[in-house]
Amino acid sequence: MWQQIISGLQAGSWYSLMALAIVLVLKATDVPNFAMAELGLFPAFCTWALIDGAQLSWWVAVPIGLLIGIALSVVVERTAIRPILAENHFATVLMTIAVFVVINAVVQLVWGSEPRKIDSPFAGSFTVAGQIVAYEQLVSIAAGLAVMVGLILFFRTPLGVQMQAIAEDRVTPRLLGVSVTTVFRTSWALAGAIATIALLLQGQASLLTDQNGSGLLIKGFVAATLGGFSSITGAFVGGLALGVAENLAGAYISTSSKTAIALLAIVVVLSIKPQGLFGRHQVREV
Amino acid sequence: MLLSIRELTSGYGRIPVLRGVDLDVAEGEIVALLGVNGAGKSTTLRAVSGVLPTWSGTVSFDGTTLGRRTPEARARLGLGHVPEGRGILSSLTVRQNLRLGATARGRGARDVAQDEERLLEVFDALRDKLGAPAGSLSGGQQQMLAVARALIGRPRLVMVDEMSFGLAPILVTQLLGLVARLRAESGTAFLLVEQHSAVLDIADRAYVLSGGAVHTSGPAHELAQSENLVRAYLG
Amino acid sequence: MNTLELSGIAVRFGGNEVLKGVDLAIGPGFTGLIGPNGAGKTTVFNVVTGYVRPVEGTVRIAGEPVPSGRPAVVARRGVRRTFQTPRLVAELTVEANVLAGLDAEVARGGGLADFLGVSRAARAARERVRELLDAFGLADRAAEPVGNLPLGSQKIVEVARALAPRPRIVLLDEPAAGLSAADVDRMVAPLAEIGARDELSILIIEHDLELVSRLCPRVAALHFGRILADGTPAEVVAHPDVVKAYLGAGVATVDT
Amino acid sequence: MRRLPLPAPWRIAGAAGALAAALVLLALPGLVNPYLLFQACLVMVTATAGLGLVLIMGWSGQIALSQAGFLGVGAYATTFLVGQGWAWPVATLTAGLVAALFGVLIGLPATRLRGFYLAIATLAFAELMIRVFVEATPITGGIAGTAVQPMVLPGLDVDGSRWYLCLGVAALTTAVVMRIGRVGLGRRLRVVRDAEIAAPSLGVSPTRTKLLAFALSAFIGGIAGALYAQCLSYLTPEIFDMGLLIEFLVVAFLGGVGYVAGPFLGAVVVVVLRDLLQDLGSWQRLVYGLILALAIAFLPRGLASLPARLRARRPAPPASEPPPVSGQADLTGAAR
Amino acid sequence: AAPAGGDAAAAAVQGVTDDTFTIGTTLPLSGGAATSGKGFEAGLKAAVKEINDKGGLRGRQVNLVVLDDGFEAARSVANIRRLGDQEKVFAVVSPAGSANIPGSYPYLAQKGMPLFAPVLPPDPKQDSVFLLGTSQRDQARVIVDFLAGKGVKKVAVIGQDNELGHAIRDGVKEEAATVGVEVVANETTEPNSTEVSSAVLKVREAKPDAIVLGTDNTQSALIMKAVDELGWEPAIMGTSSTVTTGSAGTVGPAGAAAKGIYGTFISELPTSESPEAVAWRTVQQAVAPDQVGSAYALQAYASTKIFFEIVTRMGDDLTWANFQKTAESLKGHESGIYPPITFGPAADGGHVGTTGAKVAEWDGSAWKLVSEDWLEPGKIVS
Ligand SMILES: Nc1ncnc2c1ncn2[C@@H]1O[C@H](COP(=O)(O)OP(=O)(O)OP(=O)(O)O)[C@@H](O)[C@H]1O
Ligand SMILES: Nc1ncnc2c1ncn2[C@@H]1O[C@H](COP(=O)(O)OP(=O)(O)OP(=O)(O)O)[C@@H](O)[C@H]1O
Ligand SMILES: [Mg+2]
Ligand SMILES: [Mg+2]
Repeated sequence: MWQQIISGLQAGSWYSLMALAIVLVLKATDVPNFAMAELGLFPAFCTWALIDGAQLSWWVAVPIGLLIGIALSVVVERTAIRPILAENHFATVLMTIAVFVVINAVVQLVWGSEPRKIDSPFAGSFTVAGQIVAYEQLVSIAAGLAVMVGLILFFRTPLGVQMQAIAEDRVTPRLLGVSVTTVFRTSWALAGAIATIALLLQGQASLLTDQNGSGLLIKGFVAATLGGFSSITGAFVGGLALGVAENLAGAYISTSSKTAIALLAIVVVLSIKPQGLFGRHQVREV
Repeated sequence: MLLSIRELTSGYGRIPVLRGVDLDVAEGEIVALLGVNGAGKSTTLRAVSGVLPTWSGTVSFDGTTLGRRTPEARARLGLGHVPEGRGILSSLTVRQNLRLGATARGRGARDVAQDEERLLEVFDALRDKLGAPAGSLSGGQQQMLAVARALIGRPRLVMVDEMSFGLAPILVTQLLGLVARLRAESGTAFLLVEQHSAVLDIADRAYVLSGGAVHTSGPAHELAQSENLVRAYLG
Repeated sequence: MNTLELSGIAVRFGGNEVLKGVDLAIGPGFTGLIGPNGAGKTTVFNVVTGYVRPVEGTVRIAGEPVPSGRPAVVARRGVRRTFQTPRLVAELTVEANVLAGLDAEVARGGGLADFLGVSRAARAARERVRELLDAFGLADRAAEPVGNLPLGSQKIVEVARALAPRPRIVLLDEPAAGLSAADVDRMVAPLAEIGARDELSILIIEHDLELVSRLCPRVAALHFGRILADGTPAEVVAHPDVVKAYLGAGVATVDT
Repeated sequence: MRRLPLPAPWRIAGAAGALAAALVLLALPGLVNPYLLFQACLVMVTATAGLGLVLIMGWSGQIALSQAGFLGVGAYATTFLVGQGWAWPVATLTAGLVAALFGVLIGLPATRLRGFYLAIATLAFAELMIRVFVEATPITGGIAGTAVQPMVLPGLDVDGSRWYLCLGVAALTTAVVMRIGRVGLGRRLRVVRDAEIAAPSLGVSPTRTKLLAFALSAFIGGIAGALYAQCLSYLTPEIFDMGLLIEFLVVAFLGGVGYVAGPFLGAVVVVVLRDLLQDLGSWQRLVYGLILALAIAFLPRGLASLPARLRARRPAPPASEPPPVSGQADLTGAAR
Repeated sequence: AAPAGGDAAAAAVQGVTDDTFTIGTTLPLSGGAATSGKGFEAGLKAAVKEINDKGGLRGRQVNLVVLDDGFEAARSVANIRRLGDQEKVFAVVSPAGSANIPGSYPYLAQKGMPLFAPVLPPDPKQDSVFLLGTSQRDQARVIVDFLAGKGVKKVAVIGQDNELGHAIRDGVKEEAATVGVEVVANETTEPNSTEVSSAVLKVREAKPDAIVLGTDNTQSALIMKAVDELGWEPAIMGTSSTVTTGSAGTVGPAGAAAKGIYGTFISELPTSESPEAVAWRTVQQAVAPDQVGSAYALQAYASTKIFFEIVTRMGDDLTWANFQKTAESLKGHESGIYPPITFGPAADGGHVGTTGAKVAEWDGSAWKLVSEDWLEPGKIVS
């Protein structure tokens, strides 16, 4: 069982990271970003190309990959999202779907559909109490934790508060001097970096394919929901819970229904706590 | 002139609302903007703060022509706007709302804390609620928060859209007193859209807007004498 | 006879006791409810209309207790309200927004009949709406999306929507806030007339004391969740606690 | 769709145009090859499913990502019932009702959930439905799938029958949905969307209205599913996965949520685009994505908003960032 | 140009003119299965180039229409209709996407147009459908026979939750029962997911001697890696669709973890030195050099060549009826790439071309044949 929990935590931390990226964009721009995972997929492939093709060291390639992730997100935000942000939500959602299609198509055109292996310095494993733990697993979980703590601190800063303000109302904060440009750019840049981390971790622990994004995206959304969309801690815990729940469901009930069971669990959680596990209660409206 | 509006036209989508508004606010002046519903008062403020585009005409603030500057750029120049409907960010706490107001001028944390303290002396009802989500405040409390939030940024001109909206008489008196005091202490100018007659007690001058253009203007005490005007526009 | 009776209503939000035993009974005609900001006036409305469940006390409509926390049930018993900030459908026309006040009745008259265009209730509803829009001077903007109207007019639309189904009890939450004197008149005159004609019991929260004394023969003042004074406008306004907590120095400007 | 009153000559031209379009549609089997006719059927089916989305997402503001699941329910149920010897129309209506029942079932949590929470719950439902399709082998044939018996109208061949069925159902659904938009129910849906708080004070129960919206859109989805089965001839659970859902979202959003014409425009564009882009080989997905992005950039409210947009051309320069428009369903209501 | 021939029967023929002959296919060129789609496309193109360079199909230049279906059911159904009604091809050759293909059977039956060598659906027993390439189920049976021959007593299956996984699972179950091997675990993974650990961990608890894979290339590689990381060493074996196709789709990314795994080949190895395979590599090199190692390409090439062979044998009667007749006359046809092909209709209808497979082992750098002969299911080899 511990073995299942450990690998559940590993997958869960990828879900968590994706959920954090989603929540970040949502908190600032109020956009459910269907392209979030692809924004990490492309830089992850670039990183692979740098390591495998250009023979760069992992330690050099990954920072470059992160920069590419940031740049890509910023460009997408500026060119595709911001011009239509004033319109209704449906337009922005559809735009993120379009961006998803475009990036995925580019990845397929450039790299094809074959799975790729990212060579990371964290190969190998050790044994504790009869359980085999891969270093890769520790790296994933630690990275998730670090990003979560970083974001919690970030949201306490004035810029973090401005982000939440803009998410709620796109006009009033501007009257107070909040720059939407800065807020949007920062949040997308951060989210792009986080998504890149998620895809890289997943890619190097398993394999990198052009399909990795879509699977992770759904899990990220589910994790964010489970945790209560507005909460950073919630998104993180939601991801871990989802990963572990899936694996345990696979172990004890049936591997063919593990996602179904995890989803059922979510429906149940939401029926009891409509704001997710960590969601704040709706404030008065009347 | 701190704010000077010339021949301003603007509107929503394709629908024109302002048809050439001329209006001035001098440094340290309190100006009242009156008019029936739909006269275009809120629209004027929105065009000045940049929420609505200027179709034609000019708006200049402290000698700078505002043109197509963004609302946040205008706010940084020292132009405050408490919008109609208050614009309280209900998911943030009362304190976060308040401090957000300090964004515009980028002032030091100590200054902001001092100002916060001073404002809380006036808006005492907010003190207990600083940590609460702003959405849980009563209507009047939200109004106080909106005004306080604009003032904490120490703007040079504050435009307030219906400050007395939903406030108990005692608070209206207090707030108008505060406006007069702030002007006296720090030379802040005010452009007040009001329905409440007491506004003419503290205003230097007043404009009456009608059908998207200025209908009458003059010193506030003179307009206050006009029985008809007060009956028509003020409660 | 009293159409609406509140007895011993207490409300708590978290640790915050917002209403501490409110007793209030109103009959046909206008009754004013005043009080400082945060006194709990809106909360009283919320309790009556079922939006907030009191921890103690009962609400009776025409002598019958109403279940708490069931706003739709209360509405069907003939209670309508407006909101401190208008809650309209911006995209729908003025006419459709007022019609929405009658949709529950139209639905009761048969959804299928309405769908097929043969509903008598639906026809009557359109008739009634036209009448109301005329009365409130909104007829010329009837076909415009309500979101295009200035806030003041939106408030009037909301009042019309509340009156549409000829309710027994109407609760108006600061209907005149933000209205210029001329617009107040535009709203108040038809309101007074319809109120009298339909024998409505109208409870009105308002900070505009001039308006309150004009409309309401009786006023209750709420302070910190308790009824502080209850009587004619003159009596209430003269009450020293009301002066202290609510009116302040500005009291002189109120003529009674 | 709201219409400004048109001057008389325009009206006549409009009516003539509509009549001509109707005639072309009726005569379509004689005008195009069977493949194009088949594509036209797909357009009608997709648009019909999209009409369900107009109702639930556009009007009632509920983000329901379960439409693909409802299609599956309708498709499998009809196929199964026809296999049991039921007449096709009866089977289809029953399948619609079954889908509506599922709609109410998934609508139940919806009465408590908002925004994203609802989206995810409904998505979970759609995934669970796929599980059910896989497991319910006696009815669905499981993973291996099940063949669909073609419905043939008297005097017509298979292709012609399919077309008239799809066309007829799409037309009927359009009429019904348009009518709903104009009567009390349409208003109630929008009240629940934009002023949910106020709804109960008007005697309108948000719960019941939402459930009704779910039931109706699921019913429409179920019927669309029965027709989709006719197009596909063979059903496997994978057909009703995320991909189909995304397709519906694209069709609905691209066409313009809230416009009855929206799903039709969206469906035509998506189906035709796919067909035209075939020549581009492996570049087609990229081009498809780019075209989609450009379409949204220029017509953010959907293709159906084009006439309104042309009418609304105004001389004044646009604001650098105009304030957001209210009155649209809030996808992230829960976040606030 | 006018349709070939002059009599009434020939008037129904489509896709054939005096100097051209048109065939078409639908493939997943985008989406999750694009690797296979691209491989098939390359192989088809190679066969077409080869025949056109030799002067065409009995003097007619062959046109190939390739449509992308993104591995989506509705698109694949639409594509086959487009090929039949708009592109007017003579036949659909070597399309991929087993789960999507059955949606076209009623259409094909009604029209009579041949569907030649679709990728490994179960036998539909349709007059116009010709299966080529040993089915997943038969391959799974060969696998169990092979493992039993090696002394394996307990096997486990990890299969995807789709047609592929189910076909292999069924084959294993069927054969295990007859040869007395116990199926100790049967776990499922989700298509397009990289999460395989829970299935692997669960299978390990059952302590099988061997694992049979019913998963796509990526997941198969992931499973090999996961097993390797646990320091566990069961025999691992998969089919053409799970481990042995793709240029390096499975064994490449699995790296060292793939060493020692077994797989079935339904055609000769892409590296085979048989003259036909050498010929393929030459033309493939000219058409799409990156696909020279792909078994997908080799299979599509071989299928298309056999299709051309049948058409050549048809003589001047280029009707669909004659196509069926000529195809059915193939008995033990040696293609040099596939096992002997017999399309003769079985008693209950249907055209299954081949049933055998070869077993190979990955030695860390290349596939090495373990069996030189084609192994038929139902025969234990030792
Ligand atoms: N968002 C909008 N879209 C279209 N028209 C609008 C919009 N907001 C206001 N208007 C129109 O602009 C005109 C002026 O409105 P404005 O809000 O400026 O009036 P106001 O003087 O502030 O009135 P009030 O006292 O009610 O606040 C009105 O006729 C109104 O219908
Ligand atoms: N849902 C809630 N959660 C927490 N506190 C609440 C809630 N609703 C009301 N309150 C608190 O209850 C008190 C009374 O609120 P209420 O809205 O009834 O005041 P009011 O008399 O209507 O004031 P105003 O004149 O400003 O509208 C306020 O302090 C408010 O903050
Ligand atoms: Mg205004
Ligand atoms: Mg109140």
